[in-house]
Amino acid sequence: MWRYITIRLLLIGPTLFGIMLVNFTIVQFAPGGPVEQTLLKLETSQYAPTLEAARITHQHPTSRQHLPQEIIAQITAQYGFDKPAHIRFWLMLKNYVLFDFGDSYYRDASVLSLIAEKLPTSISLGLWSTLLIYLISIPLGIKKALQHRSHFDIWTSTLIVVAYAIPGFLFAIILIVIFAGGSYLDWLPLRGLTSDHFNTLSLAGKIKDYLWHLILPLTAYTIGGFATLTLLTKNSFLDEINKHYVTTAIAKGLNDKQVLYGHVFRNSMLIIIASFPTAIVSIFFTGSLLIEVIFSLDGIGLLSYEAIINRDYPIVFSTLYIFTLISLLLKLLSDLIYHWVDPRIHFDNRK
Amino acid sequence: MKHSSAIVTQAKPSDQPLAYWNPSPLTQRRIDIFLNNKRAKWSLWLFALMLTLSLCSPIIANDKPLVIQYKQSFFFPVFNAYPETTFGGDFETTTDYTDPYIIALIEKNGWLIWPLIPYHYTTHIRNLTSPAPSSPSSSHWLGTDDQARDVLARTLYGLRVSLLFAIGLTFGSSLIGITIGAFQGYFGGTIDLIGQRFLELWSGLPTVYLLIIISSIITPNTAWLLFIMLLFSWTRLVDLVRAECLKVRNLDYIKAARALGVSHIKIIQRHLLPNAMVATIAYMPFILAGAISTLTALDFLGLGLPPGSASLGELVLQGKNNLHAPWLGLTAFVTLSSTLTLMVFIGEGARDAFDPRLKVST
Amino acid sequence: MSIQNLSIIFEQGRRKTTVVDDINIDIFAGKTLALVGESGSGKSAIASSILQLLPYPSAYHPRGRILFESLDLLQLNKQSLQAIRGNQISMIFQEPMSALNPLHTIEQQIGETLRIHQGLNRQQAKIKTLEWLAKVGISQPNRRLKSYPYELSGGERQRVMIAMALANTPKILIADEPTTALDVTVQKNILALIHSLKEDLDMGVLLISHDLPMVKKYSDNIAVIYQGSIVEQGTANDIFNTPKHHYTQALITAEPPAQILQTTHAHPLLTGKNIQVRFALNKPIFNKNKRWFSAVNNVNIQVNKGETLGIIGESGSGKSTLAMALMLLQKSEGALFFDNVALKKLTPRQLRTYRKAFQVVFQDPFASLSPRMSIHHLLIEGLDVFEKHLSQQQKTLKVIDALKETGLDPSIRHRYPHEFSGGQRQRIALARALILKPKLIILDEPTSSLDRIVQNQIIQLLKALQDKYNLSYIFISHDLKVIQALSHYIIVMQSGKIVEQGHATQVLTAPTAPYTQTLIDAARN
Amino acid sequence: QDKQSSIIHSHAITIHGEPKYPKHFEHFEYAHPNAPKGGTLRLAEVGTFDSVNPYAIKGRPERHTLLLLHGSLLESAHDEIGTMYGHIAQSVEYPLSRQWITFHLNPKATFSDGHPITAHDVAFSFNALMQNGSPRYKLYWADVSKVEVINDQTITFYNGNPDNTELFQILGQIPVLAEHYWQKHDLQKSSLDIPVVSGPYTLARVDAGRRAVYTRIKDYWAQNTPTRKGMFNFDVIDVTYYKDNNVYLEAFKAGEFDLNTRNTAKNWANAYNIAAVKAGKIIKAEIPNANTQGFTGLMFNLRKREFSSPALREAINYAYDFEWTNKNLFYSSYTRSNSYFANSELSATGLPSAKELTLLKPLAQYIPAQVFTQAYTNPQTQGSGNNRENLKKAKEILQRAGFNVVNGKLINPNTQKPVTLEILQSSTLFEGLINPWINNLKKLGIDATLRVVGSAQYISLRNNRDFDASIISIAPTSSPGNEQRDYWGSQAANLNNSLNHMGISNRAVDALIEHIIDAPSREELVIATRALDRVLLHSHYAVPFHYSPISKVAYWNKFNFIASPKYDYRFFYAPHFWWYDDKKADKLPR
Ligand SMILES: Nc1ncnc2c1ncn2[C@@H]1O[C@H](COP(=O)(O)OP(=O)(O)OP(=O)(O)O)[C@@H](O)[C@H]1O
Ligand SMILES: Nc1ncnc2c1ncn2[C@@H]1O[C@H](COP(=O)(O)OP(=O)(O)OP(=O)(O)O)[C@@H](O)[C@H]1O
Ligand SMILES: [Mg+2]
Ligand SMILES: [Mg+2]
Repeated sequence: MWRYITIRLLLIGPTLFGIMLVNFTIVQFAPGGPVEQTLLKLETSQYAPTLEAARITHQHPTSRQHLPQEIIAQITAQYGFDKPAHIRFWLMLKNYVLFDFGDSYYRDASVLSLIAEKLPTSISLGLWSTLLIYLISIPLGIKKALQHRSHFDIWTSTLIVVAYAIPGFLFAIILIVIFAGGSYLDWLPLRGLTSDHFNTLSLAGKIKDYLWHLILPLTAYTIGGFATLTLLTKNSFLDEINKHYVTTAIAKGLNDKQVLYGHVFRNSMLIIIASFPTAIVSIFFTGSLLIEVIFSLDGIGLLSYEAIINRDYPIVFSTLYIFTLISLLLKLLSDLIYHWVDPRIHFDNRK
Repeated sequence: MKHSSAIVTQAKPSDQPLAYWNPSPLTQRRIDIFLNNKRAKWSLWLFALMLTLSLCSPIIANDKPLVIQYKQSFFFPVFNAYPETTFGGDFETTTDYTDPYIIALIEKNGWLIWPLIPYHYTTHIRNLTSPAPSSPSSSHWLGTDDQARDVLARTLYGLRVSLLFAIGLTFGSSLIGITIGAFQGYFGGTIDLIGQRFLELWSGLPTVYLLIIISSIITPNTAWLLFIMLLFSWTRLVDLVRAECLKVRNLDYIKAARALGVSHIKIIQRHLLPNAMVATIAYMPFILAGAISTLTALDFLGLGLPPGSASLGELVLQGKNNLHAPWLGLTAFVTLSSTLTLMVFIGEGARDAFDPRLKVST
Repeated sequence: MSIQNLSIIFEQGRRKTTVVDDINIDIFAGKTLALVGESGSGKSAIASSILQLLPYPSAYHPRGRILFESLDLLQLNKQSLQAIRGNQISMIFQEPMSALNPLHTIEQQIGETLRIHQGLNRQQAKIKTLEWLAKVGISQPNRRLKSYPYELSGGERQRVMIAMALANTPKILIADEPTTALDVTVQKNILALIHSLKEDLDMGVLLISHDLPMVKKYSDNIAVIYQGSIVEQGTANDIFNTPKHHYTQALITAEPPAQILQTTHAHPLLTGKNIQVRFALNKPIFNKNKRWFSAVNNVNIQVNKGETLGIIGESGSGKSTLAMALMLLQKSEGALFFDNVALKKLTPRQLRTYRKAFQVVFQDPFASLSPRMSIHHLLIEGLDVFEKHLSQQQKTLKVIDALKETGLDPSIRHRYPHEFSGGQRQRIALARALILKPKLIILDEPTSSLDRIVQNQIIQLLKALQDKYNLSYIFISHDLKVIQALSHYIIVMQSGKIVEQGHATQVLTAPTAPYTQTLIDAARN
Repeated sequence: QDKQSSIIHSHAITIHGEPKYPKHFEHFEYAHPNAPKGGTLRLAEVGTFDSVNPYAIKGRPERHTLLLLHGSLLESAHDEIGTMYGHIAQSVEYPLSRQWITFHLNPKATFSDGHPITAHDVAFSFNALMQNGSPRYKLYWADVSKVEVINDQTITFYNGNPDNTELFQILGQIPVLAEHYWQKHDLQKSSLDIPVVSGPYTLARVDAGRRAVYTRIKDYWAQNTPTRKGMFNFDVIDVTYYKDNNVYLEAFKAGEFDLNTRNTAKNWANAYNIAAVKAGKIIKAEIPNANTQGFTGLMFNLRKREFSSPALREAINYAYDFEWTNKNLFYSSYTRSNSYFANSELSATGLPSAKELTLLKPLAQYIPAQVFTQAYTNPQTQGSGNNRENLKKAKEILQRAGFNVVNGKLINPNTQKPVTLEILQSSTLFEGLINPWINNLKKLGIDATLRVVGSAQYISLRNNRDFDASIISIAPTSSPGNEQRDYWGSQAANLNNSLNHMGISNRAVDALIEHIIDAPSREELVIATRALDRVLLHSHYAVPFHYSPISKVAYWNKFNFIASPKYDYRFFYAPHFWWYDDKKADKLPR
């Protein structure tokens, strides 16, 4: 096993390098880079201060002229795009290896601080939803397997599948309209994860406030998440539940819980473990862009979406780097867990 | 020896190769189990119906008449394009049969038969009583969308695109994913090590950028999108199948098969993969649904189907943009959820049919 | 306990099979009832129905009662059943190989019954477990505690199963072929153990076995079952002395042919030189210096064309491991020659073409049959590989023939493996090997679950094939009579080494090694 | 000559004519001089912000920073065009030749931290912004040749390009930065530090992306100056950010903020059927405005041979059924633009006036004949969706220009190829309008498609002039000037990143633009602009779209204001002149 772990750890480097290289190369071909983005920003002046002023002092000519070449060249240089691609790549890689991820193109904040800023939101959503999903789906799946094709099984299947089919963002908006808007019930907050006066609250008050804010986004975020895991659990339990060793366990006089959680669980868990690294990474990383947008949350989902759309390459590549690294390690971990759960599993060549 | 020859002759008939399809008793048993599951059976029929209806959408919902009789001759506008001048109109271009002027011209000298829903998914309804999106009414059963188009017609066509796309994607990606997962899990060692790294590399590809690049070169259509999404969606099943195979490959019956001299491919096919069915069948409907929402997400990024195309995802987006028109989102949701539910029930039926130890009294 | 008018019906899809029909038996405290009968006649099914362990609802009881201390077990609710299972009534399953949870250690599996029924804590349970492992004769019980079932030999697993069943000293013990994988000495000890428990604790025992001498010796009453019905019941003496039913008579008289085969000094077919198999002992991932356990230690072996090599030996002595090594299914050191071809030097592809020539029957037939394939598909698979030229129909006919040869009804071939009895599965595994007409078959306890009649039939078949096609066998068995009936040459193994080898006559009649002597002594009594 | 060098000393500058408000005016008409101070105004935005430094190119500044935090030398009035009044600079001095301008600062002016505002600060602001600010500033003030601080209260800017008649106005807009603060802080960096400011408010709290709270400076030096009297009345202005339009609207309806200016026709018609509106707690106000509307329309890429035919472009316009679209998709809330300067006196109406003719006549050979004979109107329909008549006209126009339908496809006589039209867009915003249009174009045999690409790609395609046509907006201006060269001038046509996306290259247009730039008076300016408008319209360079002549504003009924300024430029800015009404507020929940 040691040997295997060592090899795997050693392979992380080349894999990461490969991923970065491929990404970097592909991104070079993407139409419109940060320079174009900046020009666009200056041109549409959505945020350009002078135009904003001009909107008020509307009567005045805005002197809207195209940008001269020098300025464009200056902007190009500012982003380092005057250097050839391979040099940019090496510079980037050199810094990344030292975990120096630099600053965002469009904001004077280090990428790490940006990620740190967004992480709490993503973790809030990701952690609770993952917990919720796992804590509900697995027992539910097991129960469904036990009562395969019973009424309970049918209606829960229908329920979770219908819930899965609900488009999350539409659901989120409907939740807001019903529970937080001005048209129907105005019970719950419609933005953020904490109130504005959060800092003045007592600890209990803080927790309450946090949970209060979490209800709607979490509902919208998790609603569709139960189906896959529940059915996966159910199916893998169905596969195990009739095996001979289960009969033995029953013959020993174990009750259903002991049989299911003590014996079947470990045998059928493998497939669930297989999906675990992705789940964990998604806690931190994927987030849900649309839920974040709708509940006005600032999470990683939105950060990386905007980075991609705006071509904020430092963010794009550092998040890629960091989360690839994490998920590579997690994958190794989950392989080791395979072996731990089922000692017969090994990763050598077929004997 | 106890067993009489009578038993042998009894066994014979099913072994006779027959001209028509004669399922082996095992297959027969599986079909029986499937059909015995009423839910699965009905789901299958309903799904088939849905698929057929949506595949036939051009003759169910179209803004062209099915048949025109004009001045003693017959015309089939759904299948052929006729210039307006054929019917005495002004333009040499394809007739627009939604134009009352043309209809009046034709009806003066003949008659026409309309499809059940006389709107195409691109038809803009002219005579709305209220601004679009207008609510369901007798002429528009599911109302119109925010561009004054009939929602029912769009759903039908959208279902067609979504289903074809989703089915293509699901089967394609399952096939690739399962094969690759099975190979990695079964062979292990270097194949697994390299294969997994390749997989990591592959799933690290910047999908969005690739889509942006590709769509800057070509105008994406369904086939293209299907191909591109296929490139990226197959990775989903690999880990599950691999895990299952890593586990199963150490079991005695795999050894037994090897002792028999069965080739690796056959071992994977016959002994390993049936076990990976668990993961696959549980996931299939969701890969399918995922495919449909992928289409939506692409629309969202402006990388999806060309504007104006009907898809369920587009309907959802419209629902979001027109909260006062709940029939939009609702239609999409009901369509999507019923498709999915059907798929899940069919999947469960199939799973049961292949489960050797199914414990269900029928 | 009293089983009254019990019937059992199995359902597969549309078909219903009545497996047990209206049987009545009683088990008395302190007495052993032996249930004997044809393989596949429904013995295990009866045993399982006592604890309600059949695959309900695909199996059901159209009628019948099972009374235990005036409770009808068939009507009992779950909780009450759970309190009885494993505590007051416990069961030793027929196929110990696959009846253990593959992912729990031995300690967990035995400890669990102790914990839930006796309320012991982990430490107490461990001590008790060790005690029981020693009682059932497992060597180095301390080391075995942390072992997983797959690391144990067939006999060891069976003994774990027995320990598990006995741990709670139940009122009734159902022992379904408890000693099939055990060598004669161990077998004796185990039966003595059960006997003493029976006496001391007034335990009732339902013993299901094919081993009639053993039944004769250890049982008080006997019920003979034939085709799902009890055809005869009585005290052991009555049955053995005055069998009434013709099947009972046939069963009692059936004995393997006691001839001694002469070697012909034919050419060697398979030669193994210095074969050695080691297993890593310490499991923890993060422990660097591995310790090894030699399961097979420098074994030299040779099988001649047209001859049978019998392997006997202590349970856990490495017989199965050796067989796997010879089949190249287990990593081993040493050289292997088949027909003068160095097997280990072949590429996997070349090796595959050789596979037709040497086949194996696993000790655990259940585990060696793909659970999701029908028997038909399992049997035809080998033909698909090596007899490509045959039409589907020809292949089917071959399958039917092979099933008939091994005494199975060909019409059942579309069932899944788990829908058979233990003995039937054993024969299916055998049929699968035979169907390819290989040059060499390694048979690892191929007849342990068969009644004498079927066993004889199989032996005859093997012999006939050997004569006809000049086949060679490696025959592993604990049943010395069977060994004697088939082998030309015998090796005796103990602790991974060959302690004695020689011509069958010589080894069986004039053993030199002390272990062989005890073994043969034990078999004689 | 004499007149050129005579020096004007004034409290205001205008581009043309006299300022509306006299020298010692008390307050702007739209501000209530005795408006009570106090209360909170809660505003909201959709989007996000990550900076409160609006001067840097980096970062997304909070939208209100510049308006609330910065003071400029001069201040514009919202009810007249082109006039700025002294604010931090209480008066200006400049020669008629406009070679320089001197600002005399108000000695009372101070920063939020009490430091007096001096000419050094102004010079610093100018230099810092030119060097480190957004590149826009460089363009803005490119013509300034020299800055000279005369004394603490006086500063002179020299104009290196006296043709640039707008420069003084733009200089008046210089946001005055506190030198002592910015020397320690980097102007180039986006930041969330609360700065020292010269405006009426200061920041009390910043939560990036979520909320910014502004508080009124209690002893604001300009409290009673004419340019501030009765304005900026709220004690607190609390800006919350939402990320989704729907949620923003719900939040407004739930009373989370007070004023909603982001109303679409659809929302206006559908979203306010709630109790609060019926009870008069929310006021839905439709406020007309007199702002010039910018131009939005389908612009053709004239560089492509296919689209060089005015007949084709005109025919395409005939296929557009605005009336149906407006009625069925836009709730009839829009008015069609019949001008490039719609909703203002700059737009051409009827036939050209005599004065316009004097400009147009000499250019007649470069101008479509209809300019002299017809008033421009866009094609009209009944709104029934059947625009057969217009399509027939289009067909006629096309036939006259040699276009023919062959096999159902319109063949361009110039290229002998079927006419195809790909409308390039960066969003689906106009999809509803385009799709029926595409259907209509089919009847003419034109194969039109809509192509939507990401904004980055859109910009690069458009700037590389790799498009057939696209819907593009031109920012409005009430006082056109040299920017018109960049919009329509032939020099700009060849520049990749100019705003002359269509590639108009016409001598008459060029000449008229020069007339606009050189216009000595407002009247002349109007005439020249109208003439330009005619030429652009009749050349059918683009298909004009629509505009909304009213601002749709919904607010919780707890505010007062006397009038809306006439020129509101779509941007309804309550902080300027609204005030809080306690009595009304008491009637509302919370
Ligand atoms: N799940 C099942 N479905 C259908 N038939 C079954 C099933 N399990 C067992 N059978 C059949 O029931 C009969 C009795 O099986 P059982 O296991 O009780 O036999 P047995 O007497 O224990 O035989 P053996 O001595 O070979 O173990 C056999 O013919 C077998 O094929
Ligand atoms: N994977 C393994 N890891 C560790 N030890 C093993 C493993 N497999 C087998 N062993 C040990 O090797 C020894 C030989 O096992 P083997 O199965 O060959 O015995 P056997 O002679 O066939 O016994 P039986 O007659 O009981 O079947 C046993 O002590 C067993 O515990
Ligand atoms: Mg049995
Ligand atoms: Mg063995």
